[in-house]
Amino acid sequence: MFLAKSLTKLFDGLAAVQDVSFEIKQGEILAIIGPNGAGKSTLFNMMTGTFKPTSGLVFMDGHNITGLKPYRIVTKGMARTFQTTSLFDQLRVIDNLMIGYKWRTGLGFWNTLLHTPKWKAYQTEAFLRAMEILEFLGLTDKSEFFIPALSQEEQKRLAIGIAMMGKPRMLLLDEPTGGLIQEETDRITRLIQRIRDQGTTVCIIEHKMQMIMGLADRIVVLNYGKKIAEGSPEEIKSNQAVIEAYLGGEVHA
Amino acid sequence: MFTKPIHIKLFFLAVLIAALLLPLFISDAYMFQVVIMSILFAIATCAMNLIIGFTGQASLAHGAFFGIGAYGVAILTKAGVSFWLALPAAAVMAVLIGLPVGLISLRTRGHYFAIVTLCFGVIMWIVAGNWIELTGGENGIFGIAPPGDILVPLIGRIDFSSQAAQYYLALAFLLLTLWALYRIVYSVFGLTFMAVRNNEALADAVGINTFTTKLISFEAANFIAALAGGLYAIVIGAVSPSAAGYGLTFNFLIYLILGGIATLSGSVIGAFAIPILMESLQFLQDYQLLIFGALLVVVIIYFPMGFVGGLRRLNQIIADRRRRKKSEAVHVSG
Amino acid sequence: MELFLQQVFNGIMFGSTYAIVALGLTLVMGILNIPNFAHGHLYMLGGYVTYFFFATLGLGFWLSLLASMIILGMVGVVMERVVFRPLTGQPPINDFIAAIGSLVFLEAFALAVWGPQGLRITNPYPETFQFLGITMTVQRVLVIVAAAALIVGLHFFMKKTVLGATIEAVAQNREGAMLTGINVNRVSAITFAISTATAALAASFLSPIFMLSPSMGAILGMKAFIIVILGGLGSIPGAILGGYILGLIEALGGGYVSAAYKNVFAFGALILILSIKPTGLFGKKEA
Amino acid sequence: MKHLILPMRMAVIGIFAWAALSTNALAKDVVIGFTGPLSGPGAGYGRDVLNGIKMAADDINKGGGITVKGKKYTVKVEGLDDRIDPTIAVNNARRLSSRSKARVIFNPVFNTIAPLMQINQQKTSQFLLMAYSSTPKIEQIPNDLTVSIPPPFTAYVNAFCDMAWKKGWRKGAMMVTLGAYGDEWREAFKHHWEEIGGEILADKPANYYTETDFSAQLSAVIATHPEFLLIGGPSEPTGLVIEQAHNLGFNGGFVLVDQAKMDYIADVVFKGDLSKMGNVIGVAPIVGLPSPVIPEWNKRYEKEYGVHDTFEALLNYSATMIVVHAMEKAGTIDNPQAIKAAFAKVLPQDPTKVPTPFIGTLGPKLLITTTAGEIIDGKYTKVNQYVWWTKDEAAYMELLKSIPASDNVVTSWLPLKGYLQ
Repeated sequence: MFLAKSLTKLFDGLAAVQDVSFEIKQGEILAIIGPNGAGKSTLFNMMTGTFKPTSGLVFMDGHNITGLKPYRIVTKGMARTFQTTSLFDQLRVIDNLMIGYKWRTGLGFWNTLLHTPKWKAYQTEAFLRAMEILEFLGLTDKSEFFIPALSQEEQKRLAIGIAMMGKPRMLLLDEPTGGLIQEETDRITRLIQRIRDQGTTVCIIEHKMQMIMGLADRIVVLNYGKKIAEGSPEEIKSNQAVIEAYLGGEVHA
Repeated sequence: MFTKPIHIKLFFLAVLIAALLLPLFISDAYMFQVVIMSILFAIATCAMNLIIGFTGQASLAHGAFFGIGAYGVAILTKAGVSFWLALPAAAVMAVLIGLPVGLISLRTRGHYFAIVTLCFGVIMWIVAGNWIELTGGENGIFGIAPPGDILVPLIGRIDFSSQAAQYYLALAFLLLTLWALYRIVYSVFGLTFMAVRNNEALADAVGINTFTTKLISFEAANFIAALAGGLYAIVIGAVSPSAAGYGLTFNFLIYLILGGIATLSGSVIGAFAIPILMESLQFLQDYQLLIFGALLVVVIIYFPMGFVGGLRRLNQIIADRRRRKKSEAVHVSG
Repeated sequence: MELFLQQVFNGIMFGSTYAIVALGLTLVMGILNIPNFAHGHLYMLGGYVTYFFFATLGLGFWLSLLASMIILGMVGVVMERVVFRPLTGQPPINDFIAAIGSLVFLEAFALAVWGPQGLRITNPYPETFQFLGITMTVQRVLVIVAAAALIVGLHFFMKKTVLGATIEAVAQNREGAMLTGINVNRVSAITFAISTATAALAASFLSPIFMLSPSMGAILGMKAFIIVILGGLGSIPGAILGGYILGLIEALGGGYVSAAYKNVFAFGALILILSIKPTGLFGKKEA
Repeated sequence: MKHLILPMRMAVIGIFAWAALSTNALAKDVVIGFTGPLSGPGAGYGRDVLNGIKMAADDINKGGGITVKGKKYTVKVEGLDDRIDPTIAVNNARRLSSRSKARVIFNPVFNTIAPLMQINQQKTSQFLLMAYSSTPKIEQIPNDLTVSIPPPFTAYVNAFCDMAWKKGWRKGAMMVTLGAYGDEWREAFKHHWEEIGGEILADKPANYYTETDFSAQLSAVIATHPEFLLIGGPSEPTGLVIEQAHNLGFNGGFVLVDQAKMDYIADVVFKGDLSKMGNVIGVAPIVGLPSPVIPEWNKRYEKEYGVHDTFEALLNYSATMIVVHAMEKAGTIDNPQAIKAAFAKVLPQDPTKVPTPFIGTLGPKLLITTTAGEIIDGKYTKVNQYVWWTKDEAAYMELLKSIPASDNVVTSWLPLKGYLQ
């Protein structure tokens, strides 16, 4: 469903990502891994429109979405989260979620000002969707909370929830468990699996090898901006280039 | 999801009734004047709140758009156009002028946006002082007649040169502004403004066209500011460059911040409290501004979220504490 | 041609003043992230303090200049401590309001102490001479030379001294600097002191040429702001270049086209440059 | 949202508490109001006006106050700062008329005069507006309760042109202050100067309020090699312009617009050294005025207020005298129409009592001669005094009797279009 074709990004002439191609298939969990500075986030940002690739193309369902602004890419069915937990921390949980649904509705200036029947319908629709997601996240009782009152893990979940609001067909998660302890990580892992079980394709960047090995269907490995391996967790575990890139033991850490 | 509890609604109803009856209690032309002007400033401050408070873009051209409304009404009514037509026309003019300004300045962010809009504001102010054929230069346009009498069923003939009529006219526009802002702010659409203010990258990533959102907010603010300016033109009866100056922008900004940024009532409270404070400091004469300047610094240090923001924060702390206690109790029992 | 050269000379002199004032502001804005809108009023205060020492106490010009710089430096420290440090962590717009409060206070203070009438100190170097067919006064040349000296001095200070390097470190990464054990509060105070002292220096050099009045800081402060943004927030070369550009635009625009719209050229140039480069001439990519 | 109740309640309480603080003037006072710039740009000008009003009130009170219908009153001056902001000016005027019961209010800037003319005839708060602004625009707004104090600036334009022409100057260049006043001045001057056959080589206005270095514009105007420069705005910066022009090598003369006062510039900017000013035409130095009370008045004024005296102070002093004496004659302190109507009964003023005596009224205008002076070779010359409102020689000769004269003054007739009666 998603295709990246020889993506390259140069910063001041230096290649952060060089000639990376891969595919994401409907319904799978694909993980992108690599040591720090391998170009994972840059790649991610090119996929979601934050950066424009220096060269290369991005396709979603066969449509060329290269160079589209992030807010346009969302409408193509692809949603993302950010590495550092990114929320609207001045707003309540429920508000955070409803914002994520706005693009699906016609809730514009005039509808809102005049409270048209359309407005009422959309507003209710957004609310119901938010309640649905809250339940999915297990945050129903916190809907009126402001963000700082949430735990680290709850915030991570909410970030995923916001991305889910717009009913994306593909979800891109940037280190969804960064900074969490094992127990919390497990809970988030289960959440991701449930998302996939609902039929949403997931692409994930992660550091935690153990978690990835258990979660991902396929893995793409980057090093120094280049793709050095691609395959199932088992294949990756035994891939010489990957082991070297991680200085041997770290893969199993 | 955005409804208010019943006692709050009753309270606002009481305030509304008090506002409607106020002219019966003010016999003094001076206080009346201060109140009328405060209403006009409150309208402009509410508009500023939309772009600065809710959308987080520090537009410092606000005074200039107020001025466009004032000059628009002055020029059109002088040319014989009815005030009731001139006012919306002037406001639309502000939106049209705001379009290129917004398209250029919204490309920048943060301090840069503030300064670019300040520059636009200053340029419009200079133009107001020098385009003599259109604006009358520094002398401005004077002898602007109040709107003609209108006949209202049940009430009878309204003469807009009286302070009471001006008061109700201004009040009607303030209520209209608050009504519109209330609808916008407490809605999913309004949430997108706050989303842009709070986290532009995330807003972008969840499908919000942040540029358009900012532009809509900017233009809505300009429209309302121009309405306030148009009313100013007929209440004061003369328009000169000071009605389009950056001094006005700073005043609105002070009302906004001290009243409580990003709260609907804060703008109104600020726009009433500060001019009244300034008036009551008149007895200090030469030391009036000395004291005011120092007060401003002290207040911003101790009440960074303004008056309403401070109370809201207090409320939140209490609520959080109560909630925490409750959840602790649940844990114990469970 | 003579007229043109004369305008260029005037533009450079204006630009020198703007450069010094903007330099101080860009330090505070870029390093401490404080939009100190009262900077022009500190300049005004510097002028009055020089007047006090020169005209009221009868000290010589250079001594008065030094005294003014020291006093304004102390004012800067106090202002940082009392007004801006308590605002750390609040949104920048609050700093802006506090700055407006400060400038209202400073202007009212000058009005209360020195009155509304314009004051001026007698020109210590009123001699004129001809150069390339244009008329110059020694004082004006002095302004240009002093600005150049200050710029060079500041450059060496930032690049060659430990303190300068520390300030730069704080500018680049406040948290990081704090972790390496730099006393950020002290650096803030020192930066503010340098900023206000340079404003006093500019005011001292100009006070023999210009009239002092309590409201003179407003427009200069605004221009300094514009220059800082024009050059790119926190960029020292940007502030210097921006200052000279603004000075020349004003002198040439004011002399050849229209004085009424002189400031329109200046402010318009800023809008033009920022619409092409949204973060200024020397700005970092994402501010 | 409970938290909103408190602020609202406090705001309401605040409004009423503030309303309760109304301060009524004491019964035995008659209040003369003033609103004008006392801070910000124009503060010096506003203070001069207020000082003149205050000094008149002091002088009246020293003489035992005024007697209206057998009752004794002390004159109290209440001055409020409006920073030339129309909103504040209107607030101030409302405050003065509602709270302090002032029925006469002075204001010295057209930008604030115009909005005040919008409210001074409202039945709830009538007041007589004493407008100190020389722009003819005031007379364009129909208003029965406005008096304009200074002579129209066009009278000065004609007088200065006349003097400059007689000196043999033909080619001039202009660098007048920006703003409404400056715009009107340079337009009027250019028009008149070209009408009598002169030439204007350059016109580069400059902002005398915010700028202090005029070298850019000066170099441009001087490059056209004029014989004289028309300059001026507030006095201090005008002095700077003279100095900077000399520094730029200019040797010609100067004509000063009426806002700039040559004696003030000489004393304050050049520390009394007239030789540094070159040849100057402008409003007459105060010491040259014909009234015998001038020197004593000067001394008192400067002692009392610590600043150099100006025409603003003088004319407002005289105008205040008219107001209070008119109150006595009208037998009322709170009927502005009657007070204004009684002006005719107290005019002309006695030159042995008032330093700048007004002669009469013409519509909303008080009449006074325009006085122009000159500096030649570091010395003041005789003062020229012009009568500008009589329509023929005979009326002028008739009027001469009530006009103050001295050996140092040359009086002549210079009819001004639009004002002849």
